[in-house]
Amino acid sequence: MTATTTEQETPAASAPTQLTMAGALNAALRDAMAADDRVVVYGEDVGPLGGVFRVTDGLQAQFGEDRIWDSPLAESGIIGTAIGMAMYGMRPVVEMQFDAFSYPAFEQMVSHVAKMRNRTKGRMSLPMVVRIPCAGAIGGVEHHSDSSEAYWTATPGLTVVMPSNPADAYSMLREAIDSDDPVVFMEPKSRYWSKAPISLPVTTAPMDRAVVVREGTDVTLLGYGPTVRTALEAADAASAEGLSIEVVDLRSLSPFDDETVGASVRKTSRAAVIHEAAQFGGYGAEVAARVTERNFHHLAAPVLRVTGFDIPYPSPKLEEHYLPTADRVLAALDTWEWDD
Amino acid sequence: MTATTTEQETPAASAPTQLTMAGALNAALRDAMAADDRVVVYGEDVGPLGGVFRVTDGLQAQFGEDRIWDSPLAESGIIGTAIGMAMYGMRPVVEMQFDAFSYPAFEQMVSHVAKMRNRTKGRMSLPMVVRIPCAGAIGGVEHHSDSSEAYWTATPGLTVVMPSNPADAYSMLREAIDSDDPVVFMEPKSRYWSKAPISLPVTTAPMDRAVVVREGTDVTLLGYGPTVRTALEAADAASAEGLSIEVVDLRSLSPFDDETVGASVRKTSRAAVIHEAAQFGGYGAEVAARVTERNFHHLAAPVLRVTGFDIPYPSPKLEEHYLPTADRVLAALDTWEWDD
Amino acid sequence: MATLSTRQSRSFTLRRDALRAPARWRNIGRMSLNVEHHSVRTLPSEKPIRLLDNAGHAVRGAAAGGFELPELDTLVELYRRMVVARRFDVQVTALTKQGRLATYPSAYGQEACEIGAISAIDAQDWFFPTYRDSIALLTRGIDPGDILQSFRGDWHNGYDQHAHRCASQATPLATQALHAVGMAHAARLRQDPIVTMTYLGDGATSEGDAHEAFNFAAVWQTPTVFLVQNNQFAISVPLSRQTHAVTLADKAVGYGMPGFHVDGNDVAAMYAVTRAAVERARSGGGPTLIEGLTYRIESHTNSDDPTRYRSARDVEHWKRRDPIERLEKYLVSEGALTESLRAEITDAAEDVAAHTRDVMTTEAVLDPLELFDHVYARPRAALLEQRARLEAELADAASDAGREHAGAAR
Amino acid sequence: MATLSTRQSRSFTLRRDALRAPARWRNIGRMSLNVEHHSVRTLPSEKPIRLLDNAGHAVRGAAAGGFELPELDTLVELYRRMVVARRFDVQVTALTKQGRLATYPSAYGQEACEIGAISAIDAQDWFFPTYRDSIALLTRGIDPGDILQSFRGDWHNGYDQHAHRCASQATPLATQALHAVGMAHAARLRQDPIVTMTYLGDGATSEGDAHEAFNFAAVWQTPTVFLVQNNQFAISVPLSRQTHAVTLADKAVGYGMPGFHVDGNDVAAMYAVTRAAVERARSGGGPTLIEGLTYRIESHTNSDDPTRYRSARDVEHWKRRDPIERLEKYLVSEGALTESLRAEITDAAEDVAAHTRDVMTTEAVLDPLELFDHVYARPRAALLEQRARLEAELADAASDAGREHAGAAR
Ligand SMILES: Cc1ncc(C[n+]2csc(CCOP(=O)(O)OP(=O)(O)O)c2C)c(N)n1
Ligand SMILES: Cc1ncc(C[n+]2csc(CCOP(=O)(O)OP(=O)(O)O)c2C)c(N)n1
Ligand SMILES: [Mg+2]
Ligand SMILES: [Mg+2]
Repeated sequence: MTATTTEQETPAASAPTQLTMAGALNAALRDAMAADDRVVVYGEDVGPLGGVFRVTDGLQAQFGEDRIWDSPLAESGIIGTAIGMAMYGMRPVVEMQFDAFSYPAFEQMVSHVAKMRNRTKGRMSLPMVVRIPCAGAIGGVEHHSDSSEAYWTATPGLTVVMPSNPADAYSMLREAIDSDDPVVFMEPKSRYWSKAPISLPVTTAPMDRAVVVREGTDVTLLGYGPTVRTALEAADAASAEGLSIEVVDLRSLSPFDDETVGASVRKTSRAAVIHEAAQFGGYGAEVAARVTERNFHHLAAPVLRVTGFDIPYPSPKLEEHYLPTADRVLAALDTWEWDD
Repeated sequence: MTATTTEQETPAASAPTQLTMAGALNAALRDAMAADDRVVVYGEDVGPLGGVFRVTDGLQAQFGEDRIWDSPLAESGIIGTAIGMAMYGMRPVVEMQFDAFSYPAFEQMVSHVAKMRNRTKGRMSLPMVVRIPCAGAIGGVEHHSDSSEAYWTATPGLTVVMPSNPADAYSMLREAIDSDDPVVFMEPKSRYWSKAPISLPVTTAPMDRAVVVREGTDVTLLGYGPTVRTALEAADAASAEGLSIEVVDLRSLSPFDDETVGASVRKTSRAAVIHEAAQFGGYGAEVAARVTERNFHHLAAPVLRVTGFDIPYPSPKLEEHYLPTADRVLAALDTWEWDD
Repeated sequence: MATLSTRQSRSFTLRRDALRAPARWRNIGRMSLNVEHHSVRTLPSEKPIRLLDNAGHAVRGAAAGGFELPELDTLVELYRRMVVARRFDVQVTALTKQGRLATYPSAYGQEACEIGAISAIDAQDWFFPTYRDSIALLTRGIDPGDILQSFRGDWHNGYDQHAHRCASQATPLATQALHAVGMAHAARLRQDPIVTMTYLGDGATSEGDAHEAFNFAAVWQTPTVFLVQNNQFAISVPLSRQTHAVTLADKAVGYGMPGFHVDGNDVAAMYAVTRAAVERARSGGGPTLIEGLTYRIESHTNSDDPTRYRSARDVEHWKRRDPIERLEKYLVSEGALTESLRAEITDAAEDVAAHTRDVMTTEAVLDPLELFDHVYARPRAALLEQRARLEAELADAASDAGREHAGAAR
Repeated sequence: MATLSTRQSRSFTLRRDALRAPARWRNIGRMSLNVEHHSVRTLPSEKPIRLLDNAGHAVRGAAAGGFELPELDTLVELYRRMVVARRFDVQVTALTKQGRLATYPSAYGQEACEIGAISAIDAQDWFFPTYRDSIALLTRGIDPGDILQSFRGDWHNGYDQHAHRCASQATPLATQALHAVGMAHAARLRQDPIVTMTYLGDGATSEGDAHEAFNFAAVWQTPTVFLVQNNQFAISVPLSRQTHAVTLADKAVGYGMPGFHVDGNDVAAMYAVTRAAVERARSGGGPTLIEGLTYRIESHTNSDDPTRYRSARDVEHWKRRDPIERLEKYLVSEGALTESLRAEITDAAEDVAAHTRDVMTTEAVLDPLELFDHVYARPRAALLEQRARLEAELADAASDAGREHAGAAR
């Protein structure tokens, strides 16, 4: 549903077919590798296995081991060598298997990936993409459902994006690979198998723009990745009660599209941001803070955050109690004074 | 000045002497080691050298190598072994030499230090302290002036505190070492040599509380660590112009003292938070978001953030342009509509 | 079945063995933090140390690396443990296929490593396992239900670490090795003669934390035994993409510690070598790195598809090197495996399997509010607020359900 | 002085040497990603390889490790480079004491490592240095002013990496080693026969990234030369707290790559061994780990106080093992160091020192607005807003200053 809203037709597009987000990502990698032989893909299990989520399925068979291969099991090593490859002029696309397994690479990410271009006055840029299958809601055991976006968005120098649907997944990954800036490309695991009809190659809105995926007048819900669906569900439910909800898919977490979001919030005068990560210090804090800073006198109520609790992500049997749901979103809206 | 405001006299206190923050931290470590032989201290250069900031000066001579020693140069190793020590029942206090050099330990911090107690339903707690000489304004070359607090505060399970003055430094470090929760203890490097008259041992407000260090009626400035001084300078300058500024020293970054801050903001109806770190995704976002959420209808203006720019920390010759100053704070307050 | 752990402990006679360490270990330093310890700088044997060959014949001479075959009653006990462990493992894999567990990493085929090494530490020693080492925990006396709480998805860790002196099963690779080193060092500072043992996979040796753990252990001379279970795959990635070293035990050289390359499907060798390393560690001789060369017969976890990256022939090849069958052949040839003993062991194994089925087919009663109770020792106002909110939600849901139920009943 | 780099490049005759690699390297694999390479599993010599002893006599036989003394003109050129480097280093330390630099990590005493190794790579090769390796960058032809921009505090990195094929000087320890491996692998994928060389400190070998770099290089068989400059201290921490290995070169064994333990105060040995490693790497033979055993004569940086952790006697001991004096003795004994050559070298060194003083006593004109210009390739609205704010601030300050100045003038 969101796909069709953000999709823009391109001339060479094939007939639409149902594609999962994992399939769209796979197609994006395939097309990027075919289009530019500087694009190489590596990480843990991306070769013959095709990645633990099968996003790289079939690519090694097609492109060979010099273009896509399994690296030793060491995330700092993966990011560190990708830096060296990018310095040489390649465009490495590397995979961190889960958010929590990107942490060993934190130093390379923060001290080099984010800082190299600035350090060298732009003489050395790092055109690399770090793919992170992200967030939870897949019944994963500990360490398999973290949300790491706040770590990356707090780091100047990183571009951080998260698609919510197959068309964006394709379009944004192509754009990320073409970008001269390093991009943290976060893929919501729980949406990997969601489908949409797509004609490839598809070009949606630019990767740094938010998109209004549903129009409304009373409230703006800001979601990204897995919570765009949550927002849409809440909007559906609320419309039954006569509340008109606008839903914005942020898409780009860093930079933040102040323009699109601001326009929506100034129209509705109320906003809530939804994410899976814990609330305290989460990305929603930045969203709430900057939306408020820039639109304070248009706001009829505080920007709300509907998020995970301030606890480590729970075990599978309890995650349903942790995850923000459409019900929680609606309950949160109820806490506002609705006197106007 | 702030010291006397937060200090509470204890009966056994010695006569006040001028003490630097580094000296107060040294005394706290010394007293904690003397009081509890489970307290051990290690890290890079903490032994004969006494730490690159001399915070552990003389401790190895006094307590011997079995209580304080130089470890191999590996931060993940330091945190990882400290976890094992804490599991055994010791109370390790380890040093990360600078914020940026804690990043190699990020996985151990996020995936274990923060999660162990919850993982084990409280059966295994990790009473350990990770000291981080933090932030900038000391003319340090690249990687020596990062502000890492947003990474830690975004991580449920971590307690994060930052003293701004010698008395708090002593009192909070003692409390952190006594705590059964792991504590990230951040020490603003630029304040290491600031002095205050202190009678040791000193007990100031509990480590999880914010403290009003200067009373005022028109605006609340929220600072922590190095920016408490900035806030006080701004308050001094503003009082000359007839503006009455209240200054709150947050002290505890996680948890956040909603009560003290809320009371101040409801009184003044205006607030700004000041920090060195970049603004986007910084800790100030959480402060602004939660203060707004909880006090929206008391606010006459948006909560402002006066912070570093959204860029990597600059080289020494340019850092003055980056750091938030009292002037910038005052300029920010000027952006508010002051029609009341 | 609640007696499993006690029963296993009671029959645990292994410690009485006076295993002899190789001569080069005799001259060990005494435990003191300031003593200079001799650095070990010997290349591990390229051929894995082996005390029983695949046909179940005792191996002597150079191939045994100076180690001696454990006594027969020790081998019988190791056999019992392996059989029980395998039965448990097979049972859990079956339950996982039935959807009773969120995931389960099987150690089928790795029993010689898993059981040989864990049997070499004493009750006061600590074990730092990975997700793959459930059967070692079982052998250590932890109840199947407690081990499997995490894989069932109830809570991240289900057993009392202090009671069993077993850390939780680490998922972030190689991280637990540092915990083992830290605890060993703490104990040493306290003159508490415990040993810590940790298991790592071949893939995990590539992580920086493995290196840091080896190095800290060697520099601090901690009483730590590292067992690298080289099952030749890290999920789908074969050993050749993980290291260019001839053996993983070779890494020990770079830390100045002894390294042993052992046939990881020979439980006699695994037990003898790890036991010697434990004794060396306990008497102040510092850490040891042991590689057990074995094979992961099952898929990585239930969600894996090994047909994508290895051939059925390879798996068959390794099935013919089964660690249990090997020891069984030897015990039979020695006349140590009577029919009654066999029956007793089978019964014990079936008991464990039955108990595992029982606990895993009973749904645990979970309290969502507990999510907030263990994050911090010191209660936090914000968490109490969130807890109250969830409590209200649950109450609403319950009363909704109650109304619906009442409605339905009417 | 702008001719320093060209002059040095022109007189760079080292590459014409046909240095012979030890026999065990002859049979190297051809460059192809899918070829199986032979794993090297030889213990480095415990005694450091040495071609010139401290008295300046040539060393032959086993102690030379199969390497041959470079030709005389090579040694003269290495001598020249060391003398220039030392003069530069002493000059910068003096300037730092005068407050002209924010910090400066001196390599005084490490010239044989620094200059020997960097002289072994060719123009097309890439170098990945640390903060300590300014004199290697100088030798590589980078202008002192550009090298020192970062230490003066102007900008984080002051030279064009592509032009000199030198990465920026890494501060986060061991991180740059991975960059070197990554670039080498990329080049190899492109059939571009470059070699990457990286320097690490003894302390840095403890970091996880060092391990991951060694391992990736060995598994991928990248053309990378790792030089560990073992100057025996990591700030205040002595080698004995850093490793329990007999030599740091021993670590190579655990990665299946060749390791060499070299006298790091013997530039002849450093050059010969690194050059052989470079040739091996270039011809597809994979990475090499070389340890140069040396000593840091100066403090860690200007803000360090080495009297707290080491004795003056130790420093004196090592001063008597000066790498420049050693080579000088040999060259004199060979009659290769004429007075006119000496004078020429001294002049060159003084030129560099004078140029360094010049550039470091001229304040750079910095534009604070540039802070916003290089963070991203794709401009960001929020950064442009912040830039505009700073621009307004600066304009305000300038007009305030202008008013004050006008006032003062009146
Ligand atoms: C730091 C980290 N990175 C990635 C993973 C994902 N992962 C889980 S198991 C595994 C393979 C581990 O292989 P090995 O160490 O050989 O152990 P085995 O599973 O074979 O027992 C991977 C990549 C992880 N758990 N931790
Ligand atoms: C990851 C990291 N941790 C800590 C530091 C702080 N630090 C800078 S230099 C240094 C010592 C390094 O010693 P060594 O590797 O031997 O190099 P040397 O300075 O002797 O050349 C330390 C601890 C750092 N730069 N990076
Ligand atoms: Mg494995
Ligand atoms: Mg050193």
